[in-house]
Amino acid sequence: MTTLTKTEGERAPSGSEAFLSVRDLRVRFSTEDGIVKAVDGLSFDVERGKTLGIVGESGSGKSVTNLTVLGLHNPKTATVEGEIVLDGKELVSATEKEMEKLRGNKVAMIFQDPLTALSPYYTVGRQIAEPFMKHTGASKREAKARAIEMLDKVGIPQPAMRFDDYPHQFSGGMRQRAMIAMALICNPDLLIADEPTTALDVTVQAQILDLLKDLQQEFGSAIVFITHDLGVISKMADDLLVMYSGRAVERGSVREVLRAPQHPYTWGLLSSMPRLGGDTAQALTPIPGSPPSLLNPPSGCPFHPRCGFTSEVGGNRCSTERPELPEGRSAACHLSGEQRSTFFIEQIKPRLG
Amino acid sequence: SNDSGNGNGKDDSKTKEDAKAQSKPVSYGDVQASNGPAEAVPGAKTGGTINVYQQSDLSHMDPGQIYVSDAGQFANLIHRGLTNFQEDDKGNLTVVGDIATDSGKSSDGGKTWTYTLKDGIKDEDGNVITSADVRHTIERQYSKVIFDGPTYVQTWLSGSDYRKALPDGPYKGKHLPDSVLETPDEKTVVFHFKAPQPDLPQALAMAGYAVVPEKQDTKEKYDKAPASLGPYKIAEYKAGKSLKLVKNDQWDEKTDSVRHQYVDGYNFTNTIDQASQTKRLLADQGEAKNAIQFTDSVDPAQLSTVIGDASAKKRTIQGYQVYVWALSFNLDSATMKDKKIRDAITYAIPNQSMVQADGGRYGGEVAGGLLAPTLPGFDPKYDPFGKLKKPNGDPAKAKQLLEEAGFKKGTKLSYAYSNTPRGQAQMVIIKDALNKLGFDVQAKEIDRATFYEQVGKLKNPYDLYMTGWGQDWPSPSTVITPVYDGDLVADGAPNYSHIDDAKVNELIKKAVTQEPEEAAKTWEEAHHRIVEGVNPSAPVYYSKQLQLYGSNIGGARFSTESSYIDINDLFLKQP
Amino acid sequence: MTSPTKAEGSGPSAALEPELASKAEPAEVEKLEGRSPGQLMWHRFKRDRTGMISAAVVIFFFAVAALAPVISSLYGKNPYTLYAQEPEYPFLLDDFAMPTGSLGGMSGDFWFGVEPKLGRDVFTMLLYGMRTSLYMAVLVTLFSVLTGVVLGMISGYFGGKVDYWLGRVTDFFLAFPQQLFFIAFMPVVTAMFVSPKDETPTYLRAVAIILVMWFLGWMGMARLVRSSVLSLREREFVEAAKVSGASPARIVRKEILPNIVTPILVQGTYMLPSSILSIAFLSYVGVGFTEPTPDWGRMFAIGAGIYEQDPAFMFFPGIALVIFVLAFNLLGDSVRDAFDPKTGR
Amino acid sequence: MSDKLTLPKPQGPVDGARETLLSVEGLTKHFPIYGGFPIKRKVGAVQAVDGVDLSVGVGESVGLVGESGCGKSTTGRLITRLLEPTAGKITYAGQDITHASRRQLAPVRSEIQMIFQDPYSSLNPRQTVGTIIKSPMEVNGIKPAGGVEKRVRELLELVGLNPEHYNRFPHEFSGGQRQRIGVARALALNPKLIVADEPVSALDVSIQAQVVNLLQKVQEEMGIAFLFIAHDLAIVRHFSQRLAVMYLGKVVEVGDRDSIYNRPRHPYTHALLSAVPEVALDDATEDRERIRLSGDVPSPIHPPSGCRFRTRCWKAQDKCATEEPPLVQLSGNPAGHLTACHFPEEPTTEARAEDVVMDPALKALEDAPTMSPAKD
Amino acid sequence: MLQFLIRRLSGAVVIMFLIGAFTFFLFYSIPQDFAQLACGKNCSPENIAVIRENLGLDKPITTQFWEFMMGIVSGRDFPQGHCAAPCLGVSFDSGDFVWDSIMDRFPLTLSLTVGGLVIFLLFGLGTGLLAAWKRGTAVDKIVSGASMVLSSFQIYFLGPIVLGLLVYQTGWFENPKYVPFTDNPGSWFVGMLIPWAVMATIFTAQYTRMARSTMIEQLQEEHVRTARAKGMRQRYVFFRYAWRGSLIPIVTIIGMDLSALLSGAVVTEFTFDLAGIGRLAVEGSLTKDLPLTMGVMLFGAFFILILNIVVDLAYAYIDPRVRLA
Ligand SMILES: Nc1ncnc2c1ncn2[C@@H]1O[C@H](COP(=O)(O)OP(=O)(O)OP(=O)(O)O)[C@@H](O)[C@H]1O
Ligand SMILES: Nc1ncnc2c1ncn2[C@@H]1O[C@H](COP(=O)(O)OP(=O)(O)OP(=O)(O)O)[C@@H](O)[C@H]1O
Ligand SMILES: [Mg+2]
Ligand SMILES: [Mg+2]
Repeated sequence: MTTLTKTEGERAPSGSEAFLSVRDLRVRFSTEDGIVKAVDGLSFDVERGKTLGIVGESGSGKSVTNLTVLGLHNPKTATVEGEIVLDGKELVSATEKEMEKLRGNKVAMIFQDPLTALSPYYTVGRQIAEPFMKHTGASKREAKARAIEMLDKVGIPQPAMRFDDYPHQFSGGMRQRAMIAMALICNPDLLIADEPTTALDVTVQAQILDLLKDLQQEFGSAIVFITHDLGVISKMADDLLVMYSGRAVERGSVREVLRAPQHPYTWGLLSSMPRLGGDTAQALTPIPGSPPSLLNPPSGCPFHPRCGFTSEVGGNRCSTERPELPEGRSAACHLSGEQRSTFFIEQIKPRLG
Repeated sequence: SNDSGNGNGKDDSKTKEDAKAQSKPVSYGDVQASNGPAEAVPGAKTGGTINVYQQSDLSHMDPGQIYVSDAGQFANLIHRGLTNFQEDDKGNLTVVGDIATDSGKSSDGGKTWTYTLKDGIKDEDGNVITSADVRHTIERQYSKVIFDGPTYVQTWLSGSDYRKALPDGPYKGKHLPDSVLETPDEKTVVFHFKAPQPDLPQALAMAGYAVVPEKQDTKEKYDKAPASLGPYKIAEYKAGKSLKLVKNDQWDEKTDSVRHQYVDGYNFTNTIDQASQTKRLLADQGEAKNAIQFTDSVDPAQLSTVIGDASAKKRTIQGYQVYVWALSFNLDSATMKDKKIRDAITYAIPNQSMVQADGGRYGGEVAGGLLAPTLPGFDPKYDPFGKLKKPNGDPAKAKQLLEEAGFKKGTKLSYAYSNTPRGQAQMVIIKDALNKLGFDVQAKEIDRATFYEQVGKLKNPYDLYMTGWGQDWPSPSTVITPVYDGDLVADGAPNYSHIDDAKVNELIKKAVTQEPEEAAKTWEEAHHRIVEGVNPSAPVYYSKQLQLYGSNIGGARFSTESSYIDINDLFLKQP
Repeated sequence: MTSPTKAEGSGPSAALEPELASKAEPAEVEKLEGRSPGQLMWHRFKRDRTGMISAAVVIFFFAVAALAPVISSLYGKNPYTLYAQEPEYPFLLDDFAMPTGSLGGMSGDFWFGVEPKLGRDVFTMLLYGMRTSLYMAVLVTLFSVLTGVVLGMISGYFGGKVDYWLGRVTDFFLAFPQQLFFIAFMPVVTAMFVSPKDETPTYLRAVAIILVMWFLGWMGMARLVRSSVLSLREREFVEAAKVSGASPARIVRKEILPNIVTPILVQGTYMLPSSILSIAFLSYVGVGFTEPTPDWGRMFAIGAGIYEQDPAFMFFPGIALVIFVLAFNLLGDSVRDAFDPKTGR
Repeated sequence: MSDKLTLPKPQGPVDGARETLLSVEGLTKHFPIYGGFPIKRKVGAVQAVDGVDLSVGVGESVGLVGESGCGKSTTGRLITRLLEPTAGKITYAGQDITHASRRQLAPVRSEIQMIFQDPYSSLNPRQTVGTIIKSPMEVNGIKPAGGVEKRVRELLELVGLNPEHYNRFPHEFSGGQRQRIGVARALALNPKLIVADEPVSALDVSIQAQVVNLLQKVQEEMGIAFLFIAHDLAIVRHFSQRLAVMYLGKVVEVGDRDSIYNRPRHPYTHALLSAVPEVALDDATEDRERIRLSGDVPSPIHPPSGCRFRTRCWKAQDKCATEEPPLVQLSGNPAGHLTACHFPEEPTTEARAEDVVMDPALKALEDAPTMSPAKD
Repeated sequence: MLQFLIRRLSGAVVIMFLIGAFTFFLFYSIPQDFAQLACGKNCSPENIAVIRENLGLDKPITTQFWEFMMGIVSGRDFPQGHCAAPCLGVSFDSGDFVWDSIMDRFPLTLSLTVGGLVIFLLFGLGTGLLAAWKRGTAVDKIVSGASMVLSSFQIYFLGPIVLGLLVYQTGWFENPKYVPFTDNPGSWFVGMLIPWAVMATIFTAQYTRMARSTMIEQLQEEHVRTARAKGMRQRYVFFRYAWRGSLIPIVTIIGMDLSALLSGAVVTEFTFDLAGIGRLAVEGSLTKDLPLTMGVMLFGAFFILILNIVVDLAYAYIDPRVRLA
């Protein structure tokens, strides 16, 4: 794990350094049943050459956040507030034209399900070459050459021949590689990978992760990596953001968050996870209860209905007051810092084995 | 002919006059009258093309196959026979020689008829027509090629199984013996009949006996591409769609005492239904100004507009059609056997409503008898059932008659009707009227294509049906004989009521051999006997014709002979 | 790994919000209990004003049709009497057999005027005509839907040879030029069922029309159902039923059928107005109902001929039909929208 | 395949006294491929499962892992008789059910149940939870004391759902809850064996944990045997006492949990284990081997000759192409640990001197900047 | 591909044969005498016999059917002359070769269809796409509303009204008529304009609704989102990615409409007094003209089947996942 140690201790998000900086992002969908606050005051930064991992329960707003960065939400149903600054440029207020220039060029995205995310109607080659032509003005032939090069790079055998294949002629792993090739063809400065390996099995997943890391090294791109799999995160990411109910509840470097998590939700995540070397006799400890409604989120700390530590906080603070997430390594919790480390060390850590 | 006519009409005042003109007897013309050219139409100009609106294609173009009116009207433009009808501006008809020099000379008490051909008669390719062509024309009617046309002359010559006399027609080199049909020289044709045939000149004037030149005869194919002798010839024909006629330069006006060649040609469009024809002619825009209705009439629904619009009304021609609509009783049915019941029904029919269903006062006129106003000797006052006084029927009288007959309420009556809008409307009326008398009317709709086939069956299961019949030429013989002669009751024959009355049969036998004057009296007697003595079918209405033509059409008039627009005198005011 | 949210979205009637709400507030469970997909749909539908209005119009039409005898007896006329021949109404029709007076003879006695030629009452003709049209269409639609559903399900569920042959049968029926077939064979079919002696009873005519339209009407539905079943039978709940030992009949009935109700319903709502139009078309070309059965199609046919002389006669059936078809189409769209949470409005 | 060397019924010696509940011998499923002209005929076959031997003891949980498409689900479906085996024999409780018809199967039906992968698609969206759970009872004519409804409510409670949920529809539940409904349905018939086909792979970690705990609970409390199919090795390890590793329609290695995870012998098992991403919770350096295979599993239509793994194996030799390795107990392995390999790996998962990286693209990338010597 | 074609075409032949047989025997299943129908005013038994022989009705039904079917393959000889290979017999009523009659009418039907198709595709898809592009806006609402209302109209309602307004009342247009394109393209165009317009109005509405809804559906597809994520222009995404996906349902409907129209736009033809295939069919069946009815039926079935195959080919072309089998 080459890059893991480097960032330690120097975690200091500041607008100047960050390549992508999201501030107080709020995304709301108006639906027939009411307003869904899919993202509710989220801030984070990503630096060049670094990977930010985002984990969180299903429906916690991970995908929406990243679609919003690319401006891919539907403006008719979604309202976006806050600030997204990419390399000094504000994106929330950017026009569609400006966004078109960025997408696929400076910022690229890898989607979760490569079968539905690739158009079935056009050849893989064409779909890969398109953004290159569009953003660099390259000719068809140049684009094709470049696309073949990219296919080769992501490990598709005989790329020149596979160029003219359709997505359905590719296996799952190959499709995902094609998606990656498509995302990387313009050497994007920011790569957003939304659960890129969920559809794949472990051996292929491992190949893809290695590939991404190596490509990042080569181009120095920033990566935002979304996943449910903490194992994958620990391999991929430098920094980690834990989301719950549209908000970030914990932030820090991967090492910090995974080894010394401070938020009860993160504890819950970690203890839910079976480990290869773990004790098989011991039952897993899932987080009790179900995810909150985004239509009608719980008052105060959104996690409080499922949290085992509310009684440790004085008064009704957990159910009335929303905990803030300070800058830097932090967690949005009413428990005090000491409380958190003691609880973790005394109650949680032993269970993690 | 069977139902190929549709109702239409005209002003009442004019009807009487028409009836007078249309019921005058025919006279036979001499050489003088038969010589061309025909009398010029005042103000006629030459040039231009007339558009003809038709709702369906002509059934036949081979003259041998032509029997119905639309094709007959058409035949006058391209075909010529031995004789033809000449009509003066008062509607008086004269039979004149067409390609023959006169209307025919009879000898041997009317059993032998001799015709001499005019000089200069050529077909469209310039071949001179000879007596051999006339013989060919008659003989080909014996072959299987011909099955639709009139059979009068053949039957008169060779009897009712005439086909046996010459099974292959002239096509295998055989001919009728000279004792039957003789062509002593190139110009002379002699017919030898077994009985006197005073009507021959009129029969020969039918399109069915127009000449088919031997050289041109293509048998079955001739029906699609006949050769012309008349003023026009076929330039282009699209079956079911359109027909283009152009001038036939081989036609010589000096040989023709009836036809003109004013316009350069005719364009038939055979896909325009009556409603559209009427709308187009009413609107009188563009090409419709040069257009005529040919054998169709004004759409009944639009009569009010046509009559109400003075400028349109000026562009109409009107007259009686040859059809009489009658409610035929199936005399073989048990219920219908009782004359009192037939009379009761006849009294009860609301004739006026029946007319309403076919265009109202302008579509027809309540009928007193079974002979049309177009026949010689028509008596407008003849009204044995009091229909003229009580056009909507006399239910009281009907009920009384039924009582006398010991009628049981709820007796089933099966009424067959053709499934057309008119048929349905009339069915509603008749059902309504008869149900009120206490009948249980079973209205049986018959597909319009098969209506006459079904009711023409001898063993048909129906009690009543509306039928129409029209003359072939202005003689009661062409009505009373086929429709009311008991000897001619057969499957498919037009004696729809199956009347077989000894007295009627006898009168018919007498009349057909009589000279026209006497015959007329015999026919009248037969007519009265049929209506009053037997009552095989209740007279319902005479149908009337109202046709519309474009504002640029000149010379339009009603033809007594065809009961359509007179096709011979038309020209374009501004060619 | 598919995230549950995603899987949810792919379901036909998934409603995310109540689910989440219920989880967050267990206290609300009672309130939300038993909120079936039907109820959800109803909820959605109730909020759709167009849908509600069109539903009201459609119901109105059906109610009027059902109550036609009552209405006409209150109104005091019927569609069969030739009023022009009744002594009370001597001047209904003029010399041309057209209604006297303006607007097709509209009057206090004859609200929508009188019919040309025969002088019947247009208002009651329209009412009774609606019966013919609507009831026939409902029956035709019902039969076609049933046949289509049954054959489609058999074809889709059993696949293989069954599917192949049913597919060919479908092709066969599909390959008939529909309009031509109607015209050519309506008389034939009628003739096949009636002895030539009897009056063809109206019900037989109706049966013939229904039969022909049924035979030529089920294929679309069969195809639709087949394709839905093809994808449904791969769903795991079908395997789950098989594992529990359920028979194919039970699986088709209990597991698959409830899932294709939506497309069937939607397709059905599209079929109904088109059946009405087809029936009207049959009468229009003269092979459907005959006099004196009141029928919209024939009113159209007559009306189209005289729309200049008597526009009212075309107007009433025309407008009634347009309104009904429009309302029904809108209703169909609304039903689909209500069933499908994906369509954003 | 040589029967003598194979031990087809490696009776679980874990508990010593465990009887065999289900045993499968030479189980084969070939899906025919049709083509040809003008008459369609069979032109080939997807050899989805090709001679699998497996056994499950009473109350035992056997894990089945392997790459995507290797035939795990097909095996599961064959055992539950959703598919008709092409060859082989399935014996359940001493009874041959290989080709039993639906009716013949009826008595056994209730004893073998299945839990499906996708918690959404395995529940009929148009049925209420109650209907879903009681359906199997209706089908099998089971009338529990106290009525069906009472039993359903008990089951709901057992799987940790609120009995009030009886009248709700699947879409009103979260993924974890839905999977519980699936479990309740499987339990409704008091089965002795449950085939669980990737029951948790669609769920996110915390929910996954809920479901695994639930399964473990029912297994322990009700003594139900499991065939647990998954590709997450950590979960399988957590849940199953014994484990079979499949590759391209064949079982390549089978054995006890500990012996497979700690002393794997087959190269493919090594590759699988090395690919599992693990959360590094402490600073201990990565001490596991790193193996990266290239490409995808070969097509099951034309599987490689001999050893099926040889095309992606770094140890392959000529012999592998000609001779199919039998599934045998290798020397040094505990009883019940069988491996099908001619050239087995060392029984350890320790990091090796050189990573095995067979993916050319990866290799190229890694070679370029870091020059890490990954050769083979 | 070739295999697919051969298989489907041979299937089509079988279906045509079955339809022919069905039509033929259904026609004979009711008691009616074609010879008597065909004979006119003087139906003497002799004449009927002649007609019966002329029409070949004296032969057994199966022979008649066989000869008819063989005529399609190898032609037949009639008194009128030789009827070349796709011989559909001779009309009972007019005595014309049915094939010739059909070919004579077909140019009109084709003009009507193609012209109408062009108009309603252009307008229908155009407005549909516009509505989808501007979905939710006033434009969308107007377009959808109008199309909904228009699609509820019928040709036999709209046709007379349009004719009345544009032709009879104002005289702005000539009556619709067919002039062969080869004769005079100008008059051809002018003559067909009103039928096209009326036909297109009703069809357009259907296509508008269709195009709009499938496009909106497609725009929600994930691969369309991917295309946007690549920075492709919105128009490009709309017309390449979403459009391509909408094609399948659209092509399906086009295929159905096209085959229906080619096998005879009965109502349109009657409304505008045009003589096309539809009119021919109606004439044939009203006059119980068996060969004509058979011919037109088979001709129509031919289009339906061929277009089905074409549509399937189009599927494979549009969507590479579709395999032809
Ligand atoms: N277009 C939309 N309209 C309404 N609600 C939406 C829309 N898109 C997303 N949401 C809601 O926003 C919330 C966040 O969704 P998001 O896709 O970001 O979750 P996620 O964290 O990516 O979950 P997963 O891990 O399952 O992918 C969800 O509750 C979702 O239902
Ligand atoms: N009905 C079928 N017809 C043809 N081939 C099939 C069928 N079902 C499965 N297969 C093929 O059999 C092989 C094994 O499939 P199976 O579903 O058993 O794999 P799996 O191990 O469960 O994979 P996964 O982990 O992706 O679920 C695959 O190549 C698959 O394509
Ligand atoms: Mg997501
Ligand atoms: Mg599987």
